[in-house]
Formats: sequence, structure tokens, C-alpha cells
Amino acid sequence: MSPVQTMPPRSYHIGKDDLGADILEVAMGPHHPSTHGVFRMDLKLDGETVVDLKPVFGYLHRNHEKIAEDITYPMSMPFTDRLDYLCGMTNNWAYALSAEKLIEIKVPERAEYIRVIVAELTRLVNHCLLIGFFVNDLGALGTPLLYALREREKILDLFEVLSGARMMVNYIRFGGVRCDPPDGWLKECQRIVDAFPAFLDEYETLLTENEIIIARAQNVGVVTREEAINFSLTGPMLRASGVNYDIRKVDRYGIYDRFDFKVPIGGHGDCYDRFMVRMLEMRQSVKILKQAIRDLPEGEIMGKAPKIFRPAPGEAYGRIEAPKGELGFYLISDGTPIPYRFKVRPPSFVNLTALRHMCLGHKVADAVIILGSIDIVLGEVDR
Amino acid sequence: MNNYFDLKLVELGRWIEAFFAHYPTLKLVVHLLLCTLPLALSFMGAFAFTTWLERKGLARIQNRPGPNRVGLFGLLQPIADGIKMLLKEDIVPERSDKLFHFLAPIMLMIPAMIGVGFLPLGDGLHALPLDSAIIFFFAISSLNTIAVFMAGWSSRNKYSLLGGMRAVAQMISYEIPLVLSAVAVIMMAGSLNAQEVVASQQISSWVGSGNILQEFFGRILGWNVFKPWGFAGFIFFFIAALAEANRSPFDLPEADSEIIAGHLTEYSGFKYAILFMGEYISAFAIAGIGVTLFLGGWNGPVFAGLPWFVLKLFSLFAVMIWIRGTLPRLRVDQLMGYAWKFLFPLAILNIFLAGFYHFLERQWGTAIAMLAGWLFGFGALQLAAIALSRLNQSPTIRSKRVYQLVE
Amino acid sequence: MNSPDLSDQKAVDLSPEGTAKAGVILSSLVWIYNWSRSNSVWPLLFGWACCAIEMIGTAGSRHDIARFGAEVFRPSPRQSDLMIVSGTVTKKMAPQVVRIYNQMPEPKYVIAMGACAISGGPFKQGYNVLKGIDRYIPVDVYLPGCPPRPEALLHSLMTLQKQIKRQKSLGRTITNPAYGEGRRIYPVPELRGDDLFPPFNPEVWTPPAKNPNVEDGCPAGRKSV
Amino acid sequence: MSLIGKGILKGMGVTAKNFFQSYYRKERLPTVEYPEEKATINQFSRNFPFLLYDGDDPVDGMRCTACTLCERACPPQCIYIIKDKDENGKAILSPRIFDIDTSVCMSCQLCVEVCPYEAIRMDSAFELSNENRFEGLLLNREELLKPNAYYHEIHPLEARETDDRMAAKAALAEAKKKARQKRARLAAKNKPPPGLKKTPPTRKKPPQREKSE
Repeated sequence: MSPVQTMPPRSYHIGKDDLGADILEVAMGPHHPSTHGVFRMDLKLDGETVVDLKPVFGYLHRNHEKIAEDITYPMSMPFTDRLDYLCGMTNNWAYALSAEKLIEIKVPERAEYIRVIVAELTRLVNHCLLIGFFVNDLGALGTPLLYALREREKILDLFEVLSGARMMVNYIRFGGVRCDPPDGWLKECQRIVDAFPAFLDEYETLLTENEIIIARAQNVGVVTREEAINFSLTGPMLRASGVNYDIRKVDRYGIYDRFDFKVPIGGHGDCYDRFMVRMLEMRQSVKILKQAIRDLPEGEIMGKAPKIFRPAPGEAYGRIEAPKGELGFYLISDGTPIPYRFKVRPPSFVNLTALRHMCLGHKVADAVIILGSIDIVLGEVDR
Repeated sequence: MNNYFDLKLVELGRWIEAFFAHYPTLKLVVHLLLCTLPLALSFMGAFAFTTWLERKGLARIQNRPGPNRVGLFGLLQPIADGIKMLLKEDIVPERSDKLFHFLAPIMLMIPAMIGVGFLPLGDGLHALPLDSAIIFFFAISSLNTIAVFMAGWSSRNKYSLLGGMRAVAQMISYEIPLVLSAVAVIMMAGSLNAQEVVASQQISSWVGSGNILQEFFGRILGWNVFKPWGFAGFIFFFIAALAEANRSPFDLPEADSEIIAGHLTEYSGFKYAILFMGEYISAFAIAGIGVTLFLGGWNGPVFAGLPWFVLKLFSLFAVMIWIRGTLPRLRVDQLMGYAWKFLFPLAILNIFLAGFYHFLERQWGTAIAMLAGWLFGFGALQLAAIALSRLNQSPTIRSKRVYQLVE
Repeated sequence: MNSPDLSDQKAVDLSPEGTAKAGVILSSLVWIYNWSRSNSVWPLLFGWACCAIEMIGTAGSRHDIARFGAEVFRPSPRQSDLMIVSGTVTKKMAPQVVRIYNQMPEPKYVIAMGACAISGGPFKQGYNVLKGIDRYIPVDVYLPGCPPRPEALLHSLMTLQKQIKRQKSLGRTITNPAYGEGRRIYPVPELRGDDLFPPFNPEVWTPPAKNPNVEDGCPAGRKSV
Repeated sequence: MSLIGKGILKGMGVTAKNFFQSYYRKERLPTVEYPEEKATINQFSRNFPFLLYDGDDPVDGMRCTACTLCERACPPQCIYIIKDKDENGKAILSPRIFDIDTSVCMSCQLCVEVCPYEAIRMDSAFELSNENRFEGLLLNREELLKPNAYYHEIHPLEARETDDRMAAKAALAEAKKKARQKRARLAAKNKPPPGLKKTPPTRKKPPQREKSE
């Protein structure tokens, strides 16, 4: 197939194209099967080519930050589950991390390990589901998505045994985790983690060499290294553009310095690279999980957290490498049990800023898959 | 030749007609009804069954059981859907072109049903036994492009319009490789009559003669698909047929994930059902002509006739469902490029290959022709395919990607 | 309110008395109709928020909504029967939801899935969250949970099927609009300033008088319903 | 690399494998036939809170003391409690009204964590779809109260732990009480206990009853 030329953004004034024909304006969303929720793209189309794009969001603005400024610190924890509703565990962790910075709490060893285990399991859930959605956007009739859902159910069963709920786990607490894994949980976890590479192999056989996916996804939605840094992208999107930046390696928060894992880096920064980087990241997650399950020590699961969480006036920013990128919570305390300011730095919102740049000059169908490859969750974008 | 079933059916028809022997006008009417009504009903039944098959098949591909609560194995599911659709409210958008909005489903249904009429379903089971059946078929089946565009344009919905435009571009482009791959068959059969095309694939001459082997394998190996040009032609035909029938991976006119439901977006209730049925029946028609041209029509060992045709038709449909369950969709420009830059030259080359084979067969016999055809002819086709795809792809896509793992 | 003119449909006697006269044939027709539409509920492919992921999970192989014949998630409202409101409806989103509901053909059903769709749920204190989609469109089945499990969604689907099968009368009532009432089209609310206008649709929702359990009256801000 | 090539055929192979294996391998057809088969919940699942009571009578055996800790800790504020009063208008340590609006509840389990009397627990029932929002989903005290046996049935492990903890607490309270009585007997002569102290023993009754069972 011929290469897609990235067209320089031309000024399509007064809604006419070169031939004097009308520009078609399409409002894609908020009800559209592949906008991943209630997101709208106002597209201007010349034929099928996107000449302008305006993302419109706010359809899921649930006042997360405002509500959090009305309630006490621990009460915000269940709300963070609903930010990025695919990865409750990592959201919990990011919030707990920033709260633990605000008030010095030592997290016990065992709790740190459990946190790593659940966070990496969350990464598996998110990435395999995202790839399913991405291929769905490409037009496959749900088969990869359903395979991903099949595997996700197994991991969600683990979460349910651990925390009681499938998605909205509310599991991590300031200074530790809520409860110890029950008997047999670790064994089951080990079994699922051991079986996961077989699923990944099957998934890769189904997808990575598929010529249609290659033709559709390669050279589409390119973000170069410099652009990625300028857009302040994070997570797999940044790494697909060739920047080696993983907060697990940079910050070494928690106990990530104890694990031996590598960071996959893409070279082209197109949709295919973003898809492949996620695929490879899952293999690294499995590697981390195996080490963490092997090394899990015995001991306490909760540190010495105060009964009433009342930090001294001050501020803290805690960030982790969530599956989608850098997830940070910025808290300002004024000495009361209620935060003065509660700010979320959502990775998908920041990554979404590159959307217009990536879509210009491509076809409508490409706009859909580019959006899919960014990996947005509207709960996090709109908050 | 054990086509007992077909002969009985033809006899049944004659027997019914015989009642009206004294009333020529009535006899004609009855004759027409006997030609069309069973065909229409059976293909509608086949449509219902296919929707069930598709839902069950896709479900199994996706590791789930599929519909199983309505009737045995969920077999009554299509009936429930049908009754519901029939009684569902029919919405005509206020600003749509109401006439064309109304006509589009009918316009899609008519050519599909006529196309089905050209199919030789069995020995003597042929609703429209024209001498130029195949050319007529292609002429009629390309009419549904117009219907799809009518549906897309008249709805006055932007997604519908995009879907309609896509349909026109796609169907017109793929008509060419479709016909060109059929040309090879017509050339070799020497006739445009569908029954004669089937007859030309009855017995393979090189299996031997007069023995049980020939009776059994000869009836399979005679199919065009087992000849080098026929095999290549069948692949081109099948790809083009997928595009003609709007089946995945070429279902761009109703691409769910991009343009909602394309030209179907504004249709509800029974009009939607009819559009849906029309698409399926035109897919049946195209698959049926594929069976006729390449898979030996109603030929086959043991029980030749209608059962073999039905079996082949549903197998072809099963492959379509399988593809639908696996592959993502092409982009619109890639789709056009694929038709013009890849399928079109290869289909032309295939005609030359067929001529080459024919020449060899005349000169040195079938065995040599087969050998040479598979080795050289097919090899040439392969090389051409590889060269074309290399030519058409950009260097970055061609090169294999390596991903670094850094600390 | 642009409800369609029904004067031309008055010719057919679809009142309960009329159907009683018609007898067995009509009632078995009703049975067939109810059977078919309860077994072929096609949901709208539309996810709002968190619950949408569980909705997709319901289509997955563990739970498989297809067993009930409801896996045909149609992306276009014109071809779908059921709107699963799967997540928080914000004030910015509410007009579109009503519009999509208006676009769906009769008979149409609504499942309010999850706390947010029923009442605003955990986010009901927010300034931008609609406190229940039933203020604007009639909801057939309420499914509590945050988010409900996929089995719970299947249970709500079965509840809806039972509800459909119960509809015996051919009378022209709002509870049974599938017969002759015409498509229910409700006014689309408008986002004026920071609130929706009108605040609710009086045709489908009236503010509850008072919590019967609470005699002392609600403390302000504690019990918003 | 042509467009129809190895990758597509490989993918088709994977789907074909899944298709055929779904007929004979359990892991390729993990479907739970929900209404017939039991749902996939386990003993750790949680959905909505309920109130526990000991003994036979729901109201007498109610563990809840209307301390409103859960009401204050509930993030979406879906719990509503009004304390009971006796004839004289004096507050009794039990709720007259205890409502949970399950249409608001976010199943976060914070109410369970803050409850000092082990009175509120998470139910795992999920078949709650209802056609009426206010009558069906607004649960009052009577609907919320469930016996300890039910708790043992749905969360055996957790219930056993809870019972152990409560027994230990009761034993400690008993020991303290005995010590105090002993001290009282030793120190002073007047026996009648003050009227105000009458309430704590009634509150601690449930665990004692639990022990006797």
C-alpha cells in the first residue's frame, strides 16, 4: 500500500477545499462506538481526509477534585478507583503515595510487595484490554477484545478475592494495604501469571504479524521524539516515540529498584509502535510479577498510620507509572483532615493533547485508531 | 450420476403444472410462481439460518456459547428477531428524501433475488436458464451499488453519506477483478451458460476413466479450483466477492467503529431488516456464482445436485464468517489501492495463465499442463504478487521492526 | 412536547375491552409478540463510564449476554431496543441522552445501570452531575451497584424480559407504549448556565413527596433523593 | 510480504483453534450459565452493606448502637441514621431509623471498616434489579437486618474472624467487669450499681449470647 503522506495543516477557510467543494463537518461523538466513552471529536473532512479536528470533552466531568476537597483524605480513596476505571489499583497507589509523602508513614515490606503485584496485574488488565479495544477500532469484530476479556476475568477474580470487588477495589490504604491475601491466593496468582505468557503468545500470533494491522497502523499518527517530549506525553506513548522514560526506573518509587526488568522502546512513534510497546510491556510485567511473588516476605501489611489523618500544612506530589502514563496526585494540606487542594495529573488527558497533531492529514478511519492507540479513559480525562 | 433429489423436485414441479394444463395463462402463472416462490422462500430461510450460524460461529470463535435460550440451541432466535423487527416502529427521518429512503431496501432486494435466480442450484433446478446467465448475473448484481448509495444519500445523515460514497467506490472497483477472474472460467468453459460451466467441471479427465476412482475423485478433482488458474482465480474472486458483498474485512460502507452503521444508520424496523436481508442474499448470490464458477456447481460424488450446492454455499459462508471473526478492516484508500494496484493486474495475468494452461493441455495432455501450470504459471503469479506488493508498500512498512529493551 | 397525533389510529379498538372481545387469537398474538421482543433485546452500543466496562464484560465469554439473544450491540439508536445507561450522566451529557432516547424506535426500554445512572451515585454531590436519568426519560429497570457485576446486568435483563412478557393488555397506556401510543419523544433539556432547564420532565418524574421512613424531616444536604 | 500472507493465515489459525477447542476444553469456554449455574461470586465478594443481629429477634439483637460513625465516614453519604428514644425522650443506643440508599452506595466498605461494634457488613447479594427505585432500592432497618448465620453463610472466613474477635473482646470486658466488681466489693460496702452504668452491659450482651450459643 502506498505510504500515507502527512499533510501539512492547510488553512481550510470558509469551509471549502482546493476544488471549491464543501468541507464536511462531522461531530463524532459523544455517542459513537469508538470514542471510548463520551468524547467528541469535531472533524472537518475533505472527502475522507481529516483537515481539522477539535476534541470536545467534559461529558463525564464528575467533579472528582471538587468532591475530594469536601471530604477527608481517606474518604477520597474509593473515588480514585473511578478515575481510570480500568486500573483501580494503580490509582489507589498513586493517591496513597502522595498522602504518604504528606505525612511520613513507613510502608511495611510485605505491603510494598503486594502493591507491586496488584499494580502489575492491573497493567496486564489494562494493556490487554486496550489492545482489544484498539483492534476493535481497527474493525475486527470483537474477537481480540473478547480474548482479552477472557483473561481479564481471571485477574479480576484475583482482585475480587483480595479486595472484595472486581473493578472498584478500594484496596490500598495510607501506610499499607487493607487486608492480607487469603490462603491460596498467592498460589492462584502464581498460576495465572505463569499461564499468561501463553495467552500473550496467542495474542501476538493473532495480531502482530497481521498484514492488515500492519498496513493500517504503521506510519499512522506519528509523533516524533521531540514532539512527544514537547507534548509532555508519558507512558507507553512516550516510549513508543523512542524516549526512555519510565517512572518505575526514574523515581524507583516503592520497591521497584529491586526488580530486574527492562523498558521497551519504539522507534517510529506510530500507532503500531504504541501497540507493540504495550505488548512488550506486558511481558516485562509478567517478569516483575514472577519476582515479586517469589520474594514476597511475611510480616505486617499496615504501617503506623494515625487514626485520624490530619497532615501538617504543606504540599506533596506523588506520582507512579500507571498503565497509561504518569499518574500524579498533588495535595495541599492546611492542617485540617480535609485537603485544601486536590489535583490529579491524569495521563490520558495529557496524552490526548497530541490528538489533533496526530490526526491531521489522515483518514477518518485513522482518527479512530489514533484515538484508540492513545488509550484514554474518559473518567480520567474529564475527572 | 445420482441426482435423484433434483429430478424428483423437477418432477414435482411438472406434476403441479400438469393440473393447469388446460388453462395456458394460469399455467404460465403457476410456472412463474414455481420458479420464483420456492427460491425466494428458501433463500429467506437460508438468510435466517445464516444469521443464526453467524452468531453461533462468531460466539464459538470468541469462546462463548452464543444464543442458546430461544428454542433448541437458540434456533428460534432469528424468528424472534424477525418478528420483533417486523413490528418495530419504522422511522423515516424528517428531512430525508422519503421516496428514495423508501425505495432503497426494495432496490437492494430486487437485484439480489434476480441474481439468485441465475444460479444453477441443481440438475434442472434453474429459475432463469439464460444462455448468457453469467454476464447477466454480473450486470444485475452491480445494481445493488445504487441501492446502497440511495440508502446512504437519502437518509441525509453524514455517516450515511460517507458510507454510501464508500460503497460506490468500493463496489465499482471490485467489480473489475470479480469479472476478470470469472473471464478465465468462461474462457475455459467456452460458454456463458451457467449450466454449461457446471457441466465443464463434471469429470476430471486425468484421474482415469470408467472406474470407481473416477466416479468419486473425478467428480471432485474436476472442479476449476483444483486447476492452477482456477485456484488463483478463486482466490481473487473470493476477495472481490467479499468486497462486493460488503463482508469483513471490506465492510467499509457499514463500518461500525468509524461511521456508526454507514448507509444503514437511519434505517429502523423492517426496512433495516430488508436491507440486512438484501445484503445477505446478494452475498449468497455472489457466493453461489463462485460455487458455480470454481467449485463445480452442484457437482460432487455420491449425491450430486442440490445438496452439494447447499453444502458448498454454506461452507463458503462459513469461511466468510471465519474471516469476519478474525480480521480487522482495511482503510478506504488501501482498499481501492488493493483493488487497482494488486488484484486487477493479477487477475489479468491469471487470464494469460489460463490461456497458457489451455495451450499446454491441447498440446501435451492434462497431466503435463497441470504440472507446468502449478509450477510455472502459479510461480509466476506468486512472483508477480510479491513484486506488486513490494512496489506498493512504503519502505518503512516493508522493513521488519525491532524493539529495544533498555534498562 | 411534540407527541404525535394519534387521532388516525383511533379506528382500531385496542382498549382492554376490545381485546377481550377479540379473544384467543389476539391474546396468542400478544404472546408471540411479547415472546419475540423479549428474546431479541438489542442494546445500544454506548458506554458512559465505569459501568460500561462491566457492560462490555457482560458481552465477554465468562458471562455472554448472547445467550439471551442480546449480544447485537447496535451502534445506531435506530436499530436498538434497549438503552443501558451505563454510567454517570452529567449535565452536559443529559441533553444528548434524551436525544438518543428520542431517536430510538418503539418499543424501547431503558435500564439504569449503576448508582450514577439511578441517582448520581457517589458523584451526586457534584455540581455537574445529573441526579438520576429517570428525571428525563422513563426507566424500566433500576440496577443498583457501583458498578454492578455482569451477572447483575444479566439479572436486570431477565427482569426486563419478565416485565415485557407481563404486558398483557393491548390498551393504549404509557406503561405499554408498544401498542399504538406512538414514539415517546420527550423534550430535550437545555444547559443554561450551570443547570439544566427544565430540571426534570414532569411527564416521567415527580419529586418524591417525602421519605416515608423519615418523620423528623431530612437534615439539609444529608438525604438528597 | 503480500497483503494476503502469513500473518493473516496465522491469525485465522488462532481463531480456528479457539473455535474447535471451545467444544472440548473448559478454559476455551469459560461461560457460567448464570441463572442456572451459581454466579461467580466468592466469599470475599462485596456489594452492599447490611446490618447484623444476634439471636432470633432482629431488633433486640441488633448490634448497631447508632453511633453514626459509618454515616460520617460514608463518602457518598448514603447512610441515614436517627437514634431511638425511649418514652421519656432519652436517647437509647440503637437506631430507630437506619436507611441505606443502595442506589447511591458505592460499595467502598468504609462503613465496615469504621464500625467499632462489628454491626455493619458487606452483603454479596447482587440480584437487586428493581422496577421501582424508591421502594426497591431504599433499604430500611428491617430490610437491612440479617442474622449472624447469614453472615456465616456468605462470608464464612470473615465471619469466623469477627466472632473470634468479638468473643475476645467480650472476654476482656467480662474480665474487666469482674475485676471491677471485685475491686468494688473489696473497697466499698454499698452494692447497688449506679443507674447510668446500666446501659453498657446491655450493649455487651450480644457477644455473651454469642458465646452461649
